Amino acid sequence: MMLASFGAATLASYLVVSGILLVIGVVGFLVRRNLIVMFLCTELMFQGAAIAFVAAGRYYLDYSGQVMVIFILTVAAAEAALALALVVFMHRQRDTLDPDAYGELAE
Amino acid sequence: MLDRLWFLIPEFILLAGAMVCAIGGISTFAPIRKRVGFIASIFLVIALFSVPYVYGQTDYTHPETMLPGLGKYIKMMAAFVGLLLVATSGGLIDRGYERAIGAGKDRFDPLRANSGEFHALLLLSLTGVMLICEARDLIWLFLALELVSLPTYVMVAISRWSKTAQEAAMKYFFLGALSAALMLYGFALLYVSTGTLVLQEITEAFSAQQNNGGLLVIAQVGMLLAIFGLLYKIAAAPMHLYAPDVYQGAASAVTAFLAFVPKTAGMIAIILLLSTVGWEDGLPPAIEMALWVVAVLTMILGNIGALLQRSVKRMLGYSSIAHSGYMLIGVIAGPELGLPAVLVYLFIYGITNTAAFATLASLSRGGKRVDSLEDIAGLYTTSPLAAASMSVASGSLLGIPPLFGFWGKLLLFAAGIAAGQISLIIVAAVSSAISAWYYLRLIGLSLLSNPHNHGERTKVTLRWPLAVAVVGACISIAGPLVLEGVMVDAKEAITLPESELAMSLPSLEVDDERE
Amino acid sequence: MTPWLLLLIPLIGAAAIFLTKAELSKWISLGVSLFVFVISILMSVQFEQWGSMGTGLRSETSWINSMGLTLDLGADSVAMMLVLLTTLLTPLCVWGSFNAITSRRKEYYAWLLILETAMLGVFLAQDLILFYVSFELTLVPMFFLIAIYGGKNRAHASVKFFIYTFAGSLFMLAGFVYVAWQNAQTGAGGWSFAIHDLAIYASTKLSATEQGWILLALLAGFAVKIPVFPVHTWLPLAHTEAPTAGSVILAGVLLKLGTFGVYRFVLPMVPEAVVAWAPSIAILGIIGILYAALICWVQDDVKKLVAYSSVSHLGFCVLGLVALNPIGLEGAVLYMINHGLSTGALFFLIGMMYERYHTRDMNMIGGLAKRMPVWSVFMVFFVLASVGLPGLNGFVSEFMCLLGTFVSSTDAQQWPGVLGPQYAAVAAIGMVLAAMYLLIMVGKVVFGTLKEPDTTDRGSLPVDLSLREIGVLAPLAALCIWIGVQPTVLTDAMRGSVEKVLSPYPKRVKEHVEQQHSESIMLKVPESETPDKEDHHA
Amino acid sequence: MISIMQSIIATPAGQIDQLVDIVAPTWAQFILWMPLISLVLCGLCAALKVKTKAPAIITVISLATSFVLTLMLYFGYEGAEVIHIFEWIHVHWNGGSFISDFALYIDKLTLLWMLFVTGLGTLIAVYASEYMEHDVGKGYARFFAGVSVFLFAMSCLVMGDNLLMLYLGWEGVGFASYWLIGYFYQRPAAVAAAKKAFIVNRIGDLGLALAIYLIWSTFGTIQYDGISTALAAHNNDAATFSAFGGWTVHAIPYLLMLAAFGKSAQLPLYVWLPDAMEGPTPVSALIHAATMVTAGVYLIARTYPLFQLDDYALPIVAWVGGLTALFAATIGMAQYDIKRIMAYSTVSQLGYMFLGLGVLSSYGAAYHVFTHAFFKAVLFLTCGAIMHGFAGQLDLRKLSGLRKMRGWKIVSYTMLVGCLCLAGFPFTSGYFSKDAILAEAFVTQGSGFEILGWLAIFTAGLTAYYTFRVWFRVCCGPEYYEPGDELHGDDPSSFHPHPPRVAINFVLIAIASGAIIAALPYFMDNETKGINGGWVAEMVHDSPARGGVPNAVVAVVDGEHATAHEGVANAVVDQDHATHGSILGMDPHKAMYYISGVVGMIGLGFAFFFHLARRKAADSLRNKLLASRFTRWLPIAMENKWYVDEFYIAVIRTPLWILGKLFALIDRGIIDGLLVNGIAGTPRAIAKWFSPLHNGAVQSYAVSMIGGAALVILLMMFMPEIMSFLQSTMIGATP
Repeated sequence: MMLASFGAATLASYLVVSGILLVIGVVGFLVRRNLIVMFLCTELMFQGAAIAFVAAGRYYLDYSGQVMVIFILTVAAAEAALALALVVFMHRQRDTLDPDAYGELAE
Repeated sequence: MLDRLWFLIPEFILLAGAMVCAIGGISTFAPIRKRVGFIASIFLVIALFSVPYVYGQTDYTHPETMLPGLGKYIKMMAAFVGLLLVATSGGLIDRGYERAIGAGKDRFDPLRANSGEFHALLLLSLTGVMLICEARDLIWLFLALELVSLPTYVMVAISRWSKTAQEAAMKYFFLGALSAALMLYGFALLYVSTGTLVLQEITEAFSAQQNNGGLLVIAQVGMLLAIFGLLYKIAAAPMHLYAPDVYQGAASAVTAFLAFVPKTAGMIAIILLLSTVGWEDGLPPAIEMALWVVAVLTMILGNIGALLQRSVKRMLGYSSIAHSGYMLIGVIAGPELGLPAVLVYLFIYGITNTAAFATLASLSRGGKRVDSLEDIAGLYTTSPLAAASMSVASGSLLGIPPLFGFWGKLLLFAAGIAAGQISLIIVAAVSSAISAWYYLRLIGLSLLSNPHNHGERTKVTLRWPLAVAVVGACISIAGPLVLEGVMVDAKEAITLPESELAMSLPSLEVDDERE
Repeated sequence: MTPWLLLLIPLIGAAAIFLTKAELSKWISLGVSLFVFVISILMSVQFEQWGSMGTGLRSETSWINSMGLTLDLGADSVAMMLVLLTTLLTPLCVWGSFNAITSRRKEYYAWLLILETAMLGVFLAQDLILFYVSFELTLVPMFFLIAIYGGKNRAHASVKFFIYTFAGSLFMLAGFVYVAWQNAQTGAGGWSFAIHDLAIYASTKLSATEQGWILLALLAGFAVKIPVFPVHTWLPLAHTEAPTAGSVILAGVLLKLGTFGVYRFVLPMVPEAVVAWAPSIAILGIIGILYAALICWVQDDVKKLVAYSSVSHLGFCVLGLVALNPIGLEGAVLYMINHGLSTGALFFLIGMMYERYHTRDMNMIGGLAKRMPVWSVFMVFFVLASVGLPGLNGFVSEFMCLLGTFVSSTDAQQWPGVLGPQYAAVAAIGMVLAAMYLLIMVGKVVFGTLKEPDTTDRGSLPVDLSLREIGVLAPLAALCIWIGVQPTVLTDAMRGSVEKVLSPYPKRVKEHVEQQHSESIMLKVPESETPDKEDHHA
Repeated sequence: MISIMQSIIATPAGQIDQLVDIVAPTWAQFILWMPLISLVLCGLCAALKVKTKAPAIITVISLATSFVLTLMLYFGYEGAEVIHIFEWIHVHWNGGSFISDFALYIDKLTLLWMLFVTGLGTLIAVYASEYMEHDVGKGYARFFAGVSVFLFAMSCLVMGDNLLMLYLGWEGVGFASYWLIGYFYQRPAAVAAAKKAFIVNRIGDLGLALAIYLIWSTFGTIQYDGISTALAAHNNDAATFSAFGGWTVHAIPYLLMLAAFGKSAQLPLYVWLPDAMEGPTPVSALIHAATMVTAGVYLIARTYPLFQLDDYALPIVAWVGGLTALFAATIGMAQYDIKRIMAYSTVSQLGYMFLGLGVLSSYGAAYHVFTHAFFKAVLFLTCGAIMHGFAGQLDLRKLSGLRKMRGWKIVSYTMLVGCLCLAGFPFTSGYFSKDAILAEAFVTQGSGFEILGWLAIFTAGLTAYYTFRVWFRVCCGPEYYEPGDELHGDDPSSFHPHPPRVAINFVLIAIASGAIIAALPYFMDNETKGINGGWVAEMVHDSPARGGVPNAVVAVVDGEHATAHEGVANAVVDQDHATHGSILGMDPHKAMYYISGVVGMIGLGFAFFFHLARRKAADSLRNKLLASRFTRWLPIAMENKWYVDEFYIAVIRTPLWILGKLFALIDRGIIDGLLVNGIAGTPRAIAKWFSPLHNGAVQSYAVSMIGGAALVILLMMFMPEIMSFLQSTMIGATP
């Protein structure tokens, strides 16, 4: 298998960064009290994955990783559109974007 | 390339259908607008009949996907159940709006009409399911999965103009995005660990890793993350929490859709992913254990959760969780018996579950859609047909022989036992027994108890969903007659490309020797 | 004649009921069930396997080849008898319900007919899955019969009945599938669910541990159905709440599905485990006999009393089943039939009383002999049959079960068993208790000073039994006497099948005894080497 | 009828032989079928609501036919034979069989019993046709159907060729007894008595059933023939029966004993018989005095060889019999209801019979059965006539001087005949039969048999006392009566006793004559050489019970009894068995004539003094006893039947009932409530724990999802480490 010139340590550092992004995204999603910020956190997670793809693609000298990133960005954009529409809906409903305000469906 | 496109003909048909629907839905010509559902069905029928033709052609060779036979089965199933689902949502969208226009109280405004986009999205989502089968690599898989889920978020939101629907859509979307991110990160780790996105090549990389002392940790974590992300789609524990809320919030027709389409997509995706590590020597222990835990939790939490519910849709939401748990038994059991059983089960479950939700969709009480158990009490007095189909569907979901649901469960049982998963089978048996309690409640309320005295009687107001319910009930009863055929198809769908594997494995060994 | 007739005609009848007017439904179902009865009589006349061990009435239909599922039907002599019992009781139940059912008549009679199909399916199935399907299918009509037409607490009773038996039988299914899978894995033929093949396979190839687990799994299904103490509590509830015909079918046939299952599956499939577990099963049976009998004594509700008496009576049947000798097993099979006749008739009688007085409380009614002499004669008659008065049917089977248990000792020459005199002696106390509670019941309800509820609404019923009601009871009474006097006809007819079922046992018991013997020696002399326990599986 | 009776006994058998010989003995089955036919016809009468005496006529005719057939069988008798009727329970399998056919075994023991069963049955049916006439149309058919059932069952019991057939009859007579005791089904006491009779008998039946199992597993057959063959093959040696380790042979007699004690109302199971007097009097006479209650004696006589296999079986029978005789006599002394007195006297006399069996005088027992059947029947029937005439009055304090009243003479004097026999007045039938037993108690050497003998003699004195207490009170003295409570709406002041008419009187005379004539067989010559003891002994001789016949040629005795008697010709003296007991140094057989005669006279004398000459003395004696603190218990206990019923209720019935209640509670509370519903409720309970998880908040869902996923993934990734950690701790824990 063909491997890139930069060493494994470097790949690991990219992965660490991507992992950190993921974790930040998760934590942000869990603790922030605003729907928009929460959505942005998921975007952050997506980007964490994207970094991993790019780094690994470079590592393996395989372009498919970068292709993947393009698609990730596209999908993220689509999701963003959807998210904003929903957020508008929600805001119209309760005048707030605090996710805890929307607990009508529960046990 | 042409080969590849040839096998995508059903998807193209649906795509075309989606466009026609989207355009037709904003036509100012009311008859077309009102018949968007009919148009969508036509395209679904065409797609359904195109599948055997497409796969029957010998001029084209099927691309090297993990499970080349999968497409035929899944596409037919998706098209068939999709047909039922379209009929279920018949008359749902824009009903009040169209009536107001018809009465001259309102004026047509393309921005306010949703019917067209609803059906377009529905077809798109089904297209996504079909595309998953053809996935050769993770990019395709990811895109197809997103194609399945993104429309569903919108469908939930526009299914009815109510706060709960929007809330459901919000929950569904946000948690969906979260889980999609997890899955994507899992894909990324898989890529990191193998250096390729093509599933076949991942398989080879994994078998090389296996030969060198086991899968890399990063590969295992990636696989688990991807699977957990997908568990959201199939509503399995611990990613199941959204399901009751969303199922309750969305309109019944959409709930039926949610309970089948994303579930199928997720299940196939999980199967595809797992087929890269293979069941030949058993799944890697970490993955198998994780799936075991998930299956057990899903069966138990799903079934006991349903016990407390007062809302039928919520109850069926939990039941849908439990069914994912049953299907995971088949996933753990592997390709010989387990995966065909999962495919058969998906089909059976899709029909019976649709029948159950379709019954609900057809009913209304005092102008409102029914939801609580109270609403369906004494249903037999006003609509014996609805009560009967509700009962048959519940019985089938419970797995009372000889209804269709039983056979699915039997196949899963057999697969589980053959895989030595006795403990899983015991859990499944116990939780099935628990599930009897709430399914019997559905049966009992609709067929046996007296209607509540206060308020209006529940009545059938929509005919199409009722027709779907009856058709579903009939299939549940008569299904065993065609079971053999379904089983054979499912078996064919899961046939691994042994020749290719056999060819690729020795070459690896040869490589090793050379080095 | 193909056995499919038996299964399909009631179904067609049920469909016909749905398509016609409600007034006609009872006549249609009576006609259909009588027709089925006549057919079954004709079949039993042509049945060539009376007395021999083979399976007659065969019909082979392949179905799902990839799983080896078939729709094979057939009946050995024991199954044929139970088929006759079923086809006899169904028209009687239909006829007996003419007055009792006033609302939702179509469904009622349709469910009865579907129930008949399901019950016959259980007895006729030659394929495990077909058996299971029929076994479970009986739950559904019964569930509806209880839940729609039952008493006050019917919802609880029906759900409990359903879930209890459903849960048990799921384990049974797991056991079946396990056997089939083992067979598919090691046998040459791939998947097969043929009862005959699997019994041979399981009894010869599976290890003792596996057999033990399978036994437990199967018993989980059958013990609930029989019902054996301590999984019996659904029965009194279901009986009390069920409509008359439901109780009759429940006592008459449905409980027999459990004992038939033991006869059909447990005994032939897992002999080694049966030998090891028989004492425990027998002890449960005995506890059931005495425990339920004492509970009967303190009941105020007549129907509950008879329901508990079923638990007690079937304890004898269980004893006969695990006695592992022909006399015990023949007694047990005979018991299935006899209990169906006499207890079924008792439920009819209680139903007839209930239709007139709308109560079953022994404190509210008494001395009915004054008011309803004919009813009283039948009541006393069937109570005596149930008590086991010689000359009537109950005696013969009870006697044979106990005798079988009694001689089922390890040192018996021809048919060694693992029970013995002590089991029979304790169980026989049940005879005294049965006399006690049933006669106390008769003493209160039939005899004594006349006591009736203040308001009695007989509807269109006469004070004493109508000709229709006599017509329902008379065939049962005649059969009670006939079996009491000529049990040999039945025992001769079932002999071949019974001996076939028991054929592996003498050897197994001897091995079991030797093994225990060697284990006890081992305990004394710890130095000696463990003998190869597995060698007899080869 | 009397002439027929006489001719049976007097005519040499050979004369009628030729008449009977022509017919094959298969017609003997009609002895059984006739009552059954009568049952069916009576049932028809009931169904058709016949308002005449037709049921009685049918029954009498069919029973008489049975009797005639029995006579024909007797005269045609040439040796024991089996008459096969049809297969009943006939189970045979590879390597074994259980055969219990519907077949008759005719030997002389059978005939002895059948003669008085069918004979008395016929007569009592005639009696009942008048006695029950007030019920014509209502219960008449039911009554005679019951009598027919009884006769059928009794015939099965006596004539059956195997133990299961005996069991059929055994339970059958129990059922008939239930039917007839409960005849007045609206009277709670009658219903309770019927129930009690059946249930107490069931305890005995349990013993019989277990005995049958044991016999079958020991001997491989339950046919009498087969058993005796097996016994002969084993030389009557208990040690050679090895089934189940050999204990079965010793257990059989005790189980049979239980059965016999139940049916024949011996300690401790006698309690049902006095209560059974709730039935119509003909029933008491037929079933509860003459025939059914002697079934226990028949059973032991029939299985006598089995009893001799165990050393203690017969002595226990003797002791139970002797003690029952005494015990019941003490109760009988203190009762006021004449029918109950007769009931206790029946229990007491049955005790004598068992004593006789126990002391190896099966001949004496059989003879006493025979005589007792007649004299007790007549006593009961006279009681019934009195009850019938005085509107149910049975209290001996409220009746007096009956023999002086118009129309009551026959009743009084037939009663006197019965009393004399029962009291053992010299040269009556009861005198001879009782002596045969009493003497044998001294002759046979056994555990405390001598004490038992003296007890029995004392009891004989008590018997004479209470018997004549009744007669002197009721039939002698000044004329006085009070009507009973069954006035049928008549005014008590205008009450007139209605004396019995033809049918009753005829039957009374017939049976009383029978009671007198029953002494004759004692003097009849024996056809069989080598035995003495008259006709009855000869009847017993040709049966398994011959072991207990005095001077039997083939003595199947285990060494206790002497086969030789002094002064008897043709005795085959077996020197080994020549130990012969004595009473006060005299030959018991001779001395007993005097001793029992004297004792009987003393009892009679006491009765005369207290109940005829100075009736107030009896009351003052009772008062004196009651006044003293130390003796007060005696009359109270005796009048209250020693509180045995109360004891049983307290010790057996109540605890069992409480247990039943307890079990019902356990069933509802613990098994159904705690276990079943508890288990069924567990999922809901767990679901409630998990319910807060679904609180509707997106972020809390996300926490659970992510947390759950992370937990599972981490667990899986560190699984090897966790496992090894667990393993190390486990290993560390174990030394």
